Amino acid sequence: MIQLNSFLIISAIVFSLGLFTVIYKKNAVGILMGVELILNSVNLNFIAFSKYVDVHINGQLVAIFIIVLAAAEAAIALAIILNIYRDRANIDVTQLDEMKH
Amino acid sequence: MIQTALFIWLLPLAAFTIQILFGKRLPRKGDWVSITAIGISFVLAISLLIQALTHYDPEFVVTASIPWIDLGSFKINMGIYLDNLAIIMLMVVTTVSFLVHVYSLGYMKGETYYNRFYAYLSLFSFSMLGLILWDNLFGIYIMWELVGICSYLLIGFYFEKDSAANAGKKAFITNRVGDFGFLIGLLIVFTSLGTFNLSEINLGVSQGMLSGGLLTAAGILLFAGAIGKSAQFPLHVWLPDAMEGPTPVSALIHAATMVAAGVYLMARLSFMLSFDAMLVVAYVGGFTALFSATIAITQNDIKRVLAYSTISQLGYMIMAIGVGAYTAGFFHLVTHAMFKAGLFLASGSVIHAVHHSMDKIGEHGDPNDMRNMGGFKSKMPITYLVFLIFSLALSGIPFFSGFLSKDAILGGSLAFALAQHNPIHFLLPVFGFLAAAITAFYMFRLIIMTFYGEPKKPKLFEHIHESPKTMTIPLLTLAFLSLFFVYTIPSINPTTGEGGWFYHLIEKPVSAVSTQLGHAVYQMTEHAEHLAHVSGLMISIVLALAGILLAFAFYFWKKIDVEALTEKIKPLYLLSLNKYYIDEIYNATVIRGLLIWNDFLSWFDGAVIDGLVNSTAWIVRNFSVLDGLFDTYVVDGLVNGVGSAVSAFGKSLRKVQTGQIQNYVLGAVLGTAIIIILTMI
Amino acid sequence: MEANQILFIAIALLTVLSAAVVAFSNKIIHSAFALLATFTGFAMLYVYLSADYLAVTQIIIYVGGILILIIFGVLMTHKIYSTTKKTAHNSILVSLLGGVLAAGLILFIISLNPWAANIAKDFSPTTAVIGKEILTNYLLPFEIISVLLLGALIGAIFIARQEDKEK
Amino acid sequence: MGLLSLATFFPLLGMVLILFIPKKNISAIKIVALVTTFLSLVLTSYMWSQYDYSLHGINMESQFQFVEHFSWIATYHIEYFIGVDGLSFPMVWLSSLLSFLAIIASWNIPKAQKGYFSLFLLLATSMMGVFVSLDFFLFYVFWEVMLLPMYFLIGIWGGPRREYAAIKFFLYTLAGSVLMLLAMLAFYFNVTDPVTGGHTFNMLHMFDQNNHIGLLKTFDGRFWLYIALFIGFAIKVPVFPFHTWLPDAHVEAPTAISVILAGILLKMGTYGLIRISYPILPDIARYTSYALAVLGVINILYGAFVAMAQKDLKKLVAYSSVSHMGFVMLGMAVFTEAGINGAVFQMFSHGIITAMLFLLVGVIYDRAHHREIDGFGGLAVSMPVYTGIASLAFFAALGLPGFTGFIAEAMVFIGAFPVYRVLTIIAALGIIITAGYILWMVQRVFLGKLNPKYENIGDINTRELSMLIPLGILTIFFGIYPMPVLNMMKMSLNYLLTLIP
Repeated sequence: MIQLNSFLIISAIVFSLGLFTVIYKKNAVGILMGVELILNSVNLNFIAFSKYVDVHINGQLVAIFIIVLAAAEAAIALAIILNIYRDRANIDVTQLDEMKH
Repeated sequence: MIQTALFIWLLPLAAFTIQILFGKRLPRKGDWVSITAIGISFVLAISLLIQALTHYDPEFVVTASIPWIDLGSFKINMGIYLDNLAIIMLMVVTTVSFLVHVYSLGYMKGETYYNRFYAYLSLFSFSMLGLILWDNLFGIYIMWELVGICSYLLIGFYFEKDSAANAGKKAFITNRVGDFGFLIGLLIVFTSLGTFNLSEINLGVSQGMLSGGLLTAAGILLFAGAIGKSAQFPLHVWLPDAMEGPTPVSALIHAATMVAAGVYLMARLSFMLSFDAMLVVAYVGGFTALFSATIAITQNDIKRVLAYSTISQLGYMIMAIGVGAYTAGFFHLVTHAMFKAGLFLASGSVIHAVHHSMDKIGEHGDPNDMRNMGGFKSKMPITYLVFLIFSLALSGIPFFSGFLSKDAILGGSLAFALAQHNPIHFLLPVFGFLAAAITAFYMFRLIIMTFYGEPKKPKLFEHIHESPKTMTIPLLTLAFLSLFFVYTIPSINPTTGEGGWFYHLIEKPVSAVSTQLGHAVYQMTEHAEHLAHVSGLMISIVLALAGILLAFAFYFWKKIDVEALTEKIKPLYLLSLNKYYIDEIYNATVIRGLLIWNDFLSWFDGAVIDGLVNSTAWIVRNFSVLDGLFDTYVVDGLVNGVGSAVSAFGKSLRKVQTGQIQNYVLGAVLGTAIIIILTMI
Repeated sequence: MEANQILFIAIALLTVLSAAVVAFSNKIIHSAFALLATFTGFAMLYVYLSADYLAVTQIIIYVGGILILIIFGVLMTHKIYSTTKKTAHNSILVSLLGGVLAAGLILFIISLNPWAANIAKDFSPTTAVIGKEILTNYLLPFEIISVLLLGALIGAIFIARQEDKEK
Repeated sequence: MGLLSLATFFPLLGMVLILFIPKKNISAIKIVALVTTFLSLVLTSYMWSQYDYSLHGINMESQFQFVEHFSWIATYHIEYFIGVDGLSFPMVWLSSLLSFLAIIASWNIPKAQKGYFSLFLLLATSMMGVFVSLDFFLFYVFWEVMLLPMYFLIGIWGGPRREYAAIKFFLYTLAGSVLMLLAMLAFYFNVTDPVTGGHTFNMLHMFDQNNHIGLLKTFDGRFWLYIALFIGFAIKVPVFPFHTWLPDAHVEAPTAISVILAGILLKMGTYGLIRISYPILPDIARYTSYALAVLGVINILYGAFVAMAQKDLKKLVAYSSVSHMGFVMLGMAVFTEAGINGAVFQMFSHGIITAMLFLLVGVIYDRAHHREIDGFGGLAVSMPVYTGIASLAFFAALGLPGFTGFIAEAMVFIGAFPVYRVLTIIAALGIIITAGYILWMVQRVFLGKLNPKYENIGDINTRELSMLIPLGILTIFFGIYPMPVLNMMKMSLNYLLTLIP
């Protein structure tokens, strides 16, 4: 049978890849993708635990909420990215550093 | 008796107060006030003398005293002690004082501070009489100093002349040095005997409460007071300068009365003089006699000659007391008072005359200088006659009072020397006889230079004229008092005063010291005394005549060329002329030394002590400056330092905010990783 | 058990590799499309976990919705000349440090996982249970999330509108 | 409100009155000042007539006269306790007299008369207070209050270097009084009040040896307390090393103030020693008597020598005060009847004589506006009356018989000779040097050629005469017959000697 750990390992790997993407990519959309990867790995964890550990299926409910959130977040993020793009003709994150000291 | 004595004493004081307060406004400037006062005292003194003569008892004593200061254990009583000695002294002082008062009418006429002169004369008479009458040493000391201040005032009478002011100051300070000795002697007597009263002291000493070295010390110290007052050797410098004062003053104070106070004191205290003290007294007296006689030879100022002669004669009296010839010493005091006062007054009338003639011819010179006198015999017959009598008396020529007293002293000193087993004491009679010869010489040198020979300044000579009656009458009375028979009334023998009333009244008091030591200070066998007396007589007459002849040879017959002789003994002559440079020595050592010492102390006071005070203030002030600096730099520095460190640290932290969002994510990840690792360990 | 096992491994590899492509590809479009594979991989994994409703929602929302959005985003925001000019990513070393560090930590924690040996429960349909749960225990989060969605929608529209900015 | 308090606080009343008078109305101010000090003098003279000569009153309250004893600050056992006896009454009478004369002397003070007279009256009260107070705290309060007006009087109305002199005077005396404060507190804590058992400031309890506890039982404690007190008083006397403030203060102070400063303030030092140090620590007094005698002799000679080197007349008189106070110290140090009576009588007589001297200096200064001795010359010609009075005063200072100065000095010598023979002989040298510097100064100022500058210098006027005549009469009268004052002193002082072991 498939043990809980394998699922945890998969979500761990995908989580780190997502994290890597967020740090690695200069393109704002790339970062968005990374975030999506992280969220998905978290969902996987939730669902894995609700399957293997939890008597009840709370995990899956939380996963649902996360998915809804992810959708809303992606919408807002892209709206912002579009605005930035309209303003500065590129969405290179390293140049968006007006918040510098 | 006591009331009359009190009257005699207090009248001059009353005159003084009246004179000082209302002198200017009184008619004739109040001179009559003083004269009447002293006149009454004079008459009262005569009455006292008559009473003493009627009693004719050497032991005659009247005393009375009242408590003055009473502090429980420490008591001082003040009273009068009236015995023959005091009565005769009263007589002397009042007569001379009265005559001087009369004489001054003429001499001081027209002086600017005429009234003040008489006030000072009265004050002086008061203090001199007080000195005679008091029955205790403390009282005598008080009067002693008052007499000193009067002499200061009178010497410095012409205070506009710096020399007079200086002389006054010098006189007072030299007297004060003497008084210092007197005070210490006084204290020794008081601490060991607990009393100042003379009779109690006599009792105390005879009971041996004060004896040995301390007694001698007390005696010598009290004698120091006499040295100061009677101008004996070390402290004689003030008397010649005191001639700055008007001549009547010199006559009264510096011839007859004040200077005699020292001798009077020694006479009063002779009972307590131990043998060593007597020796010191004798030698100081003898040496002074010879020493000042040698100076008198070369002086050219009449009053200076007389001043040194006074010092010399005082030396005689002190020597007499020293050798135990008590009555002779006191007798010489009385006779000397008369003819020396006379001499001064006579020289005063000469000076007065010269002064007036100088004013007339408009010449400015020193009226006292004998060198521009000469041949005054014809112009001033009375003054010349009187001057001659006094000089003969002073030189010790028979038939004059001076001879009686001086011869007695010389005889006494000879007897003393004979009685002593130690030949050294023959020095005293040698001093005496030598001085006698020199006295005769300089007196006649003076007479010749002023009265005989031809006038050295003819213009001056015309205007010389005899002094007015008020001046010549006192001179004549004094001349009369210088004749011998006045003192030897019951016996006419001119050679000795033994039979006289004077010798009868004045007995040598029993020396308390001898009773204490159980043996007489020295025995004088009857025979030795007589022998000494006769031989003394012979020698003194011979020497006096020799002196006179020498004077005539030198100055009248000009046998010996005076200038050549002075050239030959130039150094000796200069030495004597300049008074053995004693004044200069004193000035150089004592006075300048003192001034330098004072300046040093004053500098010390200013620089060192004030310096200390100011430097502490300086140190405190600088310390506060340092404190301020420390405060601003160190403490503030610290505070600012912390501030800047924080801001520097903050600046370095700012770099972390790169604006790159991905760095922050990375940072967050690293942070969480570290935290997890830490919790794991 | 082999067939099931093998299938599971295949699906796992699919998701992980596509995630790796998303991460490492230089062209943003490639990573966008790789994302599609990752999402479907996850859906399949959810099936393994008997979370049938979730697998479906995953496919609908993620693949149907979010992925499309991202692709739109990618297409609308890059011009031909801009993507070739600059390197599209930061220094690989630093990013790798972050990723590897996270992976290491999580794997270490997993190793401590006490429930490793649990066996899976049998399959049972979860939709009805989910529906009941949402309307009973989770009613409050459900309402909040709906309000949130509404806010997000309005916000997105407001941010992205074009016209009145020019005026 | 007993007689003594009235006499002491009358000047204060005057001061309050003056404060109400407007500044411009100068004559009114002067009149008020004059009247109040005169009334104070009348009171003290009346008290003298009522004085009971049989009471000695050193340490027994019953033996004191005009006693007033009220509780002042109960919590700290501080009482308003005043009274007089043979030791203090002569000085009380003298200070009231000198205050009155000083007011006349300051008749034509140029500026700020209102301030001057009010401060002066405050000074007069505090002076009197020091001599009458028998409670240590009260004594200390008066002692400090006296400092303040003195500082301003010298500092504002003084001569060219007045600030320096005023500050120096103030700080010097203050340093002294700090030590005194320490000693006071030590006594406060180490003396048990026989009645209440607690601490006490009452001097009479302090005098009683068996009230002493703690520090006052140990020799060292007593010794150092004595030294502290001694320094506090020594600065005031002034004793040799602490005297440098005196010449500056005198030279810069206006005439009236130097009269008070020399006439009264200097006596407070010696008065304090006799009133406080001797009865409380008699064994230490005996132990340090030789040192005090030596300091006294130094004072006499040092004062005389430095006086001779002075160019400024007022400084000369100031140093002469140092020298005469030396006699007081010598007299105090020997514990014989003649000695200690001589010392206190010298305080009284020096008060009178030095007041005359400073008034005389004031007279010339008002006319010639300078005080260099060599600047004058031959004043006897143009100012005969002034010269008469001046020579009288200077002869009194000289210690000439017939004046109080001589009596005091003679008694000190007679008292000191049996105890310290050599020291007294050295001290006796002082009379020669005193004669020296006074006569030398008299010669340079009064005798000799008349300095043309002072041709028409006006002779002494009646105002100045009215000050000098009473003092002159006093000096002569008590010089001839000192018993009225001595009778008063001897009762107390002879009794005090019985206390010293």
